[in-house]
Amino acid sequence: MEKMTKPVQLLQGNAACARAAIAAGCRFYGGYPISPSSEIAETMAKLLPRVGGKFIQMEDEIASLAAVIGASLAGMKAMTATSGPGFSLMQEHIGFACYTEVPCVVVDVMRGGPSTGLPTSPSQADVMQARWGTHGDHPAIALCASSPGEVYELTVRAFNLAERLRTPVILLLDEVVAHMYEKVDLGRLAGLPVEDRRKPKGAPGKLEAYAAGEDGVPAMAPFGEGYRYHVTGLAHDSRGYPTQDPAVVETTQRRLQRKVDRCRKEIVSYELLQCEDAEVIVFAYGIVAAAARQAVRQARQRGIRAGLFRAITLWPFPGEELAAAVKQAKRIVVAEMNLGQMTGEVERAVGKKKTVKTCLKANGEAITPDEIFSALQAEDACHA
Amino acid sequence: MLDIQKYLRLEMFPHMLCPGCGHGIVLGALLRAIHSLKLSQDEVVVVSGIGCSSRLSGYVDFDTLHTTHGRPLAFATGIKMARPELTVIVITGDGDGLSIGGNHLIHAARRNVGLTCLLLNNEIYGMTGGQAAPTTPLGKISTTGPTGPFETPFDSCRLVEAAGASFVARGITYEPATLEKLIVAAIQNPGFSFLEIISDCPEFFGRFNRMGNPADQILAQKQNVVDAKTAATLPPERLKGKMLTGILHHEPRPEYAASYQESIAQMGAQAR
Amino acid sequence: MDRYEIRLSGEGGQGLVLAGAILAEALGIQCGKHVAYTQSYGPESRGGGCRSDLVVSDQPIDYPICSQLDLLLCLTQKACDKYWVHLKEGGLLIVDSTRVTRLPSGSFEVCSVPILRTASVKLGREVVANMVCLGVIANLSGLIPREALQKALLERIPKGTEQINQRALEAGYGLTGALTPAMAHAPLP
Amino acid sequence: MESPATQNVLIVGVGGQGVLLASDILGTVCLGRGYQVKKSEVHGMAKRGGVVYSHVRYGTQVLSPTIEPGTSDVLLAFEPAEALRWSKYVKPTGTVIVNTQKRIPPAACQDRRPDALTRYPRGIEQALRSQIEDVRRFDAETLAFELGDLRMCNTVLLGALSRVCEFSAEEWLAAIEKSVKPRTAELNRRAFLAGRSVEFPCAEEPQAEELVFEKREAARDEAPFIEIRQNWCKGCEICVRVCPQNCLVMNGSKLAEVAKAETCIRCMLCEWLCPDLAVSVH
Amino acid sequence: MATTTLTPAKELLSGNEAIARGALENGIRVATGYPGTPSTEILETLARYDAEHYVSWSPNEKVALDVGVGGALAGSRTLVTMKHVGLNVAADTLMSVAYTGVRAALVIVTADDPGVHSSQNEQDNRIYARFAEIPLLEPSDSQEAKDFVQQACEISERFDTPVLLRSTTRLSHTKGMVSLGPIAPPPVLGYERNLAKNVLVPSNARVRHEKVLERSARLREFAEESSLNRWERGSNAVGVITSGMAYQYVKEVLPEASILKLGLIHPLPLDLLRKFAASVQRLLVVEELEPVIEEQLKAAGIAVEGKEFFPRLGEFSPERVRQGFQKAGVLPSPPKNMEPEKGLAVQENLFRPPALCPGCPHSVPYLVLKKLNALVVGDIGCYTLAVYEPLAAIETTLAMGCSIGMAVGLQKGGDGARPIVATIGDSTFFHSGIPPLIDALYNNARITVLILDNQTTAMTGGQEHAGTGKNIRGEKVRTIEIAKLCKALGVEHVQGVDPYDVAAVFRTLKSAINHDGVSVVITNRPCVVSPVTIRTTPYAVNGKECDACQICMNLGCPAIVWTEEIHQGQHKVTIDARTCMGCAVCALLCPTEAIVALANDPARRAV
Repeated sequence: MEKMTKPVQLLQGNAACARAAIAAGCRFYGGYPISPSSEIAETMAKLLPRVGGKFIQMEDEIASLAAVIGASLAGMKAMTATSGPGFSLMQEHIGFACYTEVPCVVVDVMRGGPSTGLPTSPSQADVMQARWGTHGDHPAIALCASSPGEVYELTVRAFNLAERLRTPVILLLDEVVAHMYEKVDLGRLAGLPVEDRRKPKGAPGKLEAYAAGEDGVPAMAPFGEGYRYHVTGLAHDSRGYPTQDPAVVETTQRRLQRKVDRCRKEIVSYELLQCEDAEVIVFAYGIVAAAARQAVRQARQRGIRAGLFRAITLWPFPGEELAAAVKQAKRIVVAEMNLGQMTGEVERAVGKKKTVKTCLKANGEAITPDEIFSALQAEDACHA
Repeated sequence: MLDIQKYLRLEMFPHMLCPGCGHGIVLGALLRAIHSLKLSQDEVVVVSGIGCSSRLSGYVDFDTLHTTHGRPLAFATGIKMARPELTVIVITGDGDGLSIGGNHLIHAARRNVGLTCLLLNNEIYGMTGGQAAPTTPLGKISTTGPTGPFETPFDSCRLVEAAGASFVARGITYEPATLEKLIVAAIQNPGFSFLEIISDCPEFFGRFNRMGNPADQILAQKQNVVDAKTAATLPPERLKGKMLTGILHHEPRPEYAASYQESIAQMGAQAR
Repeated sequence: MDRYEIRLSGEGGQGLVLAGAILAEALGIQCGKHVAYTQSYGPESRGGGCRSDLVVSDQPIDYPICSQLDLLLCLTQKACDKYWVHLKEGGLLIVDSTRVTRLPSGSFEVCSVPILRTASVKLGREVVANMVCLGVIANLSGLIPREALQKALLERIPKGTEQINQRALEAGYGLTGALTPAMAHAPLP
Repeated sequence: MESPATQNVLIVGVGGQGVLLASDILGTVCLGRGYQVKKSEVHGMAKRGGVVYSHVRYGTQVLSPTIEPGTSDVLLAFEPAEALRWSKYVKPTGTVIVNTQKRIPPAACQDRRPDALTRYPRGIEQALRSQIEDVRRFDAETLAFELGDLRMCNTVLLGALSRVCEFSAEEWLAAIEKSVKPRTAELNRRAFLAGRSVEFPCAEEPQAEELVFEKREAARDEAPFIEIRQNWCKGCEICVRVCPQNCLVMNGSKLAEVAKAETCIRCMLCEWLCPDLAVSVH
Repeated sequence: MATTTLTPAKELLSGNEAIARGALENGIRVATGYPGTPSTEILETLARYDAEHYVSWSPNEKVALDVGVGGALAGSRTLVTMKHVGLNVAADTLMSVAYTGVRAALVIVTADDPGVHSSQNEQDNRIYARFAEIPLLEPSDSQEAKDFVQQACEISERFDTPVLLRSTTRLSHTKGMVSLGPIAPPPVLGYERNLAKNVLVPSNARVRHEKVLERSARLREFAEESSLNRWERGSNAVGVITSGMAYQYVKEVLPEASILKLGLIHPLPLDLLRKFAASVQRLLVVEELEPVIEEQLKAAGIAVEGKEFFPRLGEFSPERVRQGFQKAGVLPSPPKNMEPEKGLAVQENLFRPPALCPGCPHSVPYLVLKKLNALVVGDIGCYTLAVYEPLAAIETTLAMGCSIGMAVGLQKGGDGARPIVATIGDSTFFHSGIPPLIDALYNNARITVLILDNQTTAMTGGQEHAGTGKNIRGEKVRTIEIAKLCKALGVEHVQGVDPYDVAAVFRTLKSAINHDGVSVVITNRPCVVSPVTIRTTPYAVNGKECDACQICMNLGCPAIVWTEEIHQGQHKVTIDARTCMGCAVCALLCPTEAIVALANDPARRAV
């Protein structure tokens, strides 16, 4: 308890995530061990009961997210954490949570893949899975941190967005960020605002559980408090009852999209480093952005007008913001620890007039500042 | 006399199950059981998976959760953990609960989390049109086992008992009053309660296997069962090929969510 | 101070992760520097190898991964063989004199000391070799004030083991007592 | 007017109780004495739960094989209601020996409606005593069961009969041995002797009760009302099939319909077994 | 029971046993018949004797008589037995064999059923004797029953005529003392070719009819002298002409009267009767059922009284005969009976109709047919009892083998509103079910024939038949398989079903009913009481679980009765373990776990 209250602490990324979750009001964690995310579960197992929360280790990732959704329906802020293979298993329930509008936070600590891949090595190859891993259409919100301190901040934000918009929010970390220790100023972060889901107004009665107002987000009643409503993964109407009426189905689909779209500005965040006059701008996120920052400094020292666009929100993709940031730049280097998953998004955002190069690495090692520096120098892409 | 309509979402009726589907009988028995336990509608949560049986959750006026295929127990575990005071009832089918959800079933049993799991076994995949299930008896026809499966079906009760459930029972839809009593006993058991209910699928299983109309099928149910108390007194040759019904195993042990809650209290923390 | 990279390497069970954490705590929290501390994980650690990396800087650290080591501690021959190439020009290699017998040569300084034997023979507990390491590193690198290290140590070790760990730390200082930080850069006899 | 020597014994019971074997044995006993014997019965329904009787007449000359009402010396009844049914055949000075174990025919319970008579009366003992003084009632079945086999009941009753007939125990036992399977001879011997040694009255006499056929009482005042929500019913036929009272039928639209509400006994099976929750019994 | 090994001088024999004994003592070599209460035990008794004679069950009475005629023509004394209605079946042969005559004796036993104890009517077969112009003998006790067989044989051979020997239920089933004689080995006269006598082409028949009338004349002469008719002199105030069992009642009730006891009922000894009439002041005929004697006497101009005092309906008894004499003023009227009304009410309410046995395999099919709203055409057999509540499924019962033909007619003439199901037993099917099934097929009827094959002739106590694989002596013989037979006839839809499997019976009957054409369903469970008792572990009711729904009671199983315990206004039930056969059908029907098998039979204890 003493440690929790010390303002500045040396914290591991995963531990920061757990601490932040509790600070954000998370009181339920359901998970299944998988490297390199396990310390989140371990920390939650230790800390949650101390604040009256519940930790449960489920039999697999599918069950984990199911339990999380169940707990959330019962009124608890809830999360799970996993890594690539487990994240794949969770996809169905991410879709379920989207469609049934159950707030929850899913942390994916990315590791080398595909398949079992490189369990203890970093990767960024789940970014598209975070967007398109489920079937069907629905909006996705995914945040990506590049340091333990930011893990803390984004975890809180993930909960806030989930609760505000009644939707699952994905927090993408990578092995390096998850495992590294940094000084984290808990004193400062304690002041981060915490949002809670909106409960229906008035006494329990017949609840039109999925009737939403202007913001497209229905008020959410916890189970067990007399509202007695139905939740189903089937296409449903505003009462929550299954329907196949095309008009009703379409209305719901559009509302789900709209409720996120209209908050896009609040959701999207990014960081710019010396972009104003940059000729070449690195697009990076997560741990790669840390290397990129060093590379940009190196480049500037060598007289290259380099800049960095660090995406913090990956989904919705900060396309407009990127386009604005690279307006004056000639070249964009997309650096990511995969074979170019975000490159397409970047190309789409910046338009055909810009040269988009890549600095890609998918072998389990982190991209180094030198590698990005080389890419900044070179006309051609650097495939590290 | 109980007017069952009190517990129904009337606007959802008539329900979507086929004529004579045994699942509707289970629904009635469940509601009567809840009524006889004097549970308020606000303290009951019904969770179901995917399949015909799992559609039942939509028809009852409680907090209801119709989840994904095979996973209702996991969802329910989250609910029970979050609110141990609620009566959480899980309705699943043989495919949902034993095939895709088999892992969740054994773990829920092992964990002894306080759920009442009603597994409606109609020996086939009904919703998808009559494919072989892990419970399809040897030699019975299905669309994916046109000559009958060669796989031995599960005895779900023995499976779940072995997995550590504190209450295991089996009922049949032809015995609605007995079924009601079994459901009551299952709900009263504080830990994980498993009740397999032999139900009928007239539309597929019955039709494929020439079992006559729904009324024929329901009458045929008792042919295959012996209640456990009687079975204990009968010689083995009379039990050949028979399934046991009634309470097959009841050994209460600490319930997971309550135990967890207690440990929280011991830490001096305040729950929720 | 600009970016300074430290790697502690050896094998599982030698306590190098904890040592790294104490070092990070001491530098980061006690000395107020920026630190980024990472460790090796998973099969690598079970396979025998163990590594913990620390980046220290007065400025915020852009990139948290070690690539050009200022200080490399190796408690096994295998670790030494694997990592010495990452040593920066003019860097410092500290090895255990009993386990590392084939020393690499390059434009760095090497310090070979009986860390493990000191722990097992002198202190009677081989598990405290990590604290001996910390003493050696603190003494030779001159990065960390003694008090900061002691405080960080108390912060991180299990209760009841303070005395033996403190003694081990002192032993580490003692092992290289003759060598001043300045001298550390001189080749040892 | 009839031959004073002719003795009449009427043995009555229910199919399956062994009435005919008992009368055979009595006939054999009489034959052994060199008496004329006639023994009359009607086969056919004997195994079908129906009434079984056997007239046994013996003496120096026997004409009619059947006994006239009011002239039987002994009525050996294997069942109380049968004793009552045949009691008018017994002389007022005659003897009734009756096994007290009832065989209530299902037909007596068939009418399940309120107000229906249960067609098996109470107060049989009293009614018998009002006609005949010497009524010897005892639980022959329990005695037989305790000896090891319920089916020995008829031999136990013969033992009781032997106390009012002129023949010696030896004569009876010889006839029994001739008539039964060798395997059961010893058991039959014991059963006979057990019946013979019963002293009357052998047990506490029941309270005097008026002979009465009870009316069934309705469980509730209002008549049952079966409601079928036709728009919920899918016509699976289960309710029609299970209704023990056949209240329900399938109508022209192949949906369940109430045909005979008045016969409903509120057993609830239709409601409980309706998969569509379309049936309510109020 | 009569035994063969020890033959004491006297034995207690029933009328039927006595007839059998008579047959043995008089060299009967061929004995055939079809089971029918109250005639059945005659052949059964004969079959138990280990002698040279041929005994057989035929599929029906006509076949039995045909066999008998053949036996007689072959030169063997022959006995053919049947119940009264059986003679209707055999009447075709009877009427003509009366013309051809016999070679060796042909004695036909007709066992009538006054009082309709176990039949569909109470016809008086004495009339057949007049109809066919053949002699009829009527014994009045077991001794006579035996003795009359001898007389019948002698008359038959002396007058070259078949002879009817009439019994009644009371005679057949009453045991009396019989003096036994030696058993004679049956002689064989040998066959004699005689086309003019044995081939009834019209030209021969006309001649034979003449011979019949000649024979009758000779028989009438014989009757006047025969010792079969006995004048018992008594008071001349009242003379009573009587026969058979009625004779015993008359003797019992009016011992002092003058009695002319007739043993030969046809032809009547009219001269003797005139003499008797003249000897008494008042002449009464006491005859059971039809006024056969009375009318002939009146026709002959003899003044008699009879049916105005003695009922035409039902069986006689001493009290009914007494009442007749009272009515006639021969005996003083009795004092008014005390409280007859109360007594009547008790009798009416003491309800114990015969029912299908516990474990009877017929129950479920009728339970099902009722639920299927079928128009069930019944036949003759145990299953006729399914007419009673609660099964109450059968809507017609007429005569042997009628069901299938009637079903065809009901379908052809009906509105098609209800499925038409003929239900017929295995023995009855062999008896006379096959030709109508052929009719149904031939004329493309849309009916279902449910053959309740319990592998015995159950109603009469478990006789073998063509489908059981055994003959009357219990020897293994060819089995006529009903299913194969039906298929061979061309029935396309033939299904077997286990009648204890309620669902299967529903399923099978429904599919049969839905078949467009003739469908046959055959049940496969044996009778549980005949010829052997099939009793497995009994079932019991766990009163705690019983919901008093009474669904089990719909089986009409005698083992299931109410208890005193009431649940929701209804009696809970219990099973009488003494009578339960363990068929388990009630347990299958029970919608709770209330009906359970008992591990140990409580009715029996280890001895």
